[in-house]
Amino acid sequence: MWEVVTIYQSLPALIEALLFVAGTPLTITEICAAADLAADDAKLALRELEAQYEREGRGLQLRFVAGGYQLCTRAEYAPYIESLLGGREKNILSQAALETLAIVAYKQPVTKHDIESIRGVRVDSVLNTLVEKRLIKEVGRKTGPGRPILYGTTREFLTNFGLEDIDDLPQLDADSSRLPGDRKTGK
Amino acid sequence: MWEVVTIYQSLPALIEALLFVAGTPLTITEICAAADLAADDAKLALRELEAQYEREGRGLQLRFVAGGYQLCTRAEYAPYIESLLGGREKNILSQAALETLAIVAYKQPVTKHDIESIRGVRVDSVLNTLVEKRLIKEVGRKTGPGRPILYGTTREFLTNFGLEDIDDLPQLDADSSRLPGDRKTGK
Amino acid sequence: MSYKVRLDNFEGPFDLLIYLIEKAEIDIYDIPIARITEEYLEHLSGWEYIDLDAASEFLLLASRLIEIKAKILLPAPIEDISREDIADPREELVERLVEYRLFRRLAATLGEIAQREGNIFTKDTAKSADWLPRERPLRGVSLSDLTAAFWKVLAEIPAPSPPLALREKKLNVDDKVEELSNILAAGDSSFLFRELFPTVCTRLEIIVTFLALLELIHRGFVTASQEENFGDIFIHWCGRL
Repeated sequence: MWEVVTIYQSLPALIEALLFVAGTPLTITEICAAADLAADDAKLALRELEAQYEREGRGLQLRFVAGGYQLCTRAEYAPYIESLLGGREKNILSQAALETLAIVAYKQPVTKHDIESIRGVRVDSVLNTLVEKRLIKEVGRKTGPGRPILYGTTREFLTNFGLEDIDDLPQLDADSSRLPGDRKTGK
Repeated sequence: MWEVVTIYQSLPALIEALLFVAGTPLTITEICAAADLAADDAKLALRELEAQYEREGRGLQLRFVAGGYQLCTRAEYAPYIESLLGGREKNILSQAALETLAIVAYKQPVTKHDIESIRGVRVDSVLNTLVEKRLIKEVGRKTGPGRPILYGTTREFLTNFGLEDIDDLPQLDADSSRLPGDRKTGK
Repeated sequence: MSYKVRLDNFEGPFDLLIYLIEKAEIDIYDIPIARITEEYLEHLSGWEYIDLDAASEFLLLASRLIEIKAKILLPAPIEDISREDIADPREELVERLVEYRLFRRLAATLGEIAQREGNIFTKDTAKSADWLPRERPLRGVSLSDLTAAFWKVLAEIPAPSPPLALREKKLNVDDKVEELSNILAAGDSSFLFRELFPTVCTRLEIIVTFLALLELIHRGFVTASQEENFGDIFIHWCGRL
């Protein structure tokens, strides 16, 4: 049996250990439960950990994504990490996949039919690819004939795109549908 | 295309990033290849990284296991990590599995028949479990009739026990010579 | 044709149409439908190979463009002229194009984010499963536990017992002939064939017994009879021994 004795050196170090083990983002609630901390203390320690990483010029950084905290590497080391991972193929999304993902992300929940009428093409295989990559998932069924599947983005989507929340998606400006060159004034 | 410009802040930080992404132990050769370093520089940087972890009281530590370097958490955070992983099911090896693992560890390479003649029971399912859990693996075939599979321990086995090499297993004294062909006794 | 853009470079008919509109620097809300239709059809004719699935989508828009062009060219019915709310035949198409163009821009934004994020790596949790992994088969097992387990195995190995000399039981047909004769002669009536075979016996015993029986029949000591196909075979002792 473990005897829980608080002999650890500091809260930031404890939280670093937890985030390291988890790999995926941990919510404040998960951190507090594991470390037996109050939310305020945990947040303070997280800020201190972030500051330490900055101050000491570490290879790691702390990010707040998908509603949780996650350890990851600093962007400047990317070339070396890619060299380490060598042949592993990069996950590059095609234009078709990005367009479909954008529609799901900004208009969720959407059906396959909604996406097809916007893109003007069939999207079955692209949808499958995005589901396989766990960027989108079935979030329910639309009421009505055929009860078509409704798609939405996943937590992995937020993590992969470094977003805190779906509302964190780049906003469109007020009249973003208008591009320079479009002369029509709003009616 | 990447243009490799050395704008990173320090070698220890670069190596930290590499070890973090790898997860498994990295050999000096792997580190040098990825970071484009000479072995001496890499070793110096690893020592510096280790010293930094000590000095700054981090939650992580650098370990040399299974012939490579690996990042892991400090032992004092174990209770909190257990608590974090808590909900997950326990995976304690059965006594039968542990005994079989011990035989493979001390007498490798061994065949299923060798193990069965020592333990006096069939070990098929136990062997499968150990292979699945990546504690042992097929390391070759014995010459002779049927060319039976020879089993040995894996790198994961060493990592789990923090051993650099299989020769680091605690030595047994002379009495183990009762097992014919035991390599530890050197015959 | 001065230029030829492969159609498979386009994600769909709207993508191609937007490309043509942007290239011509045309106001999307006031598309010169005749000119755009012509350019669009020109692209279709330059298609290098036909993928029927994709082609149908491009052709659908082509027919829609031609339909719109026709509506614009044809004079509106007299009774409609006075009405102010005559819809521009292009309106629905323009709405869809604008919406598509919006998502194409958003896709580009996501692509930029994806590229930026591609430089930030997280711990590969799938690969690091050997150190404090989700599954820890050796949780709570120390090196001394391992050694102790090995000692236990060593202790439990039974001391080798002295070799047990097993003598192979020799079977031959002559012995069996004599054995069968004794059994059959001692009985006072006929035997069932199957009774001659012990319940637990080796394949060799069965063969030898059968051969011995054949030998006895051959010598005329024994007769065999069967009342029906696959019925019991009766063995009768005729004496003479």
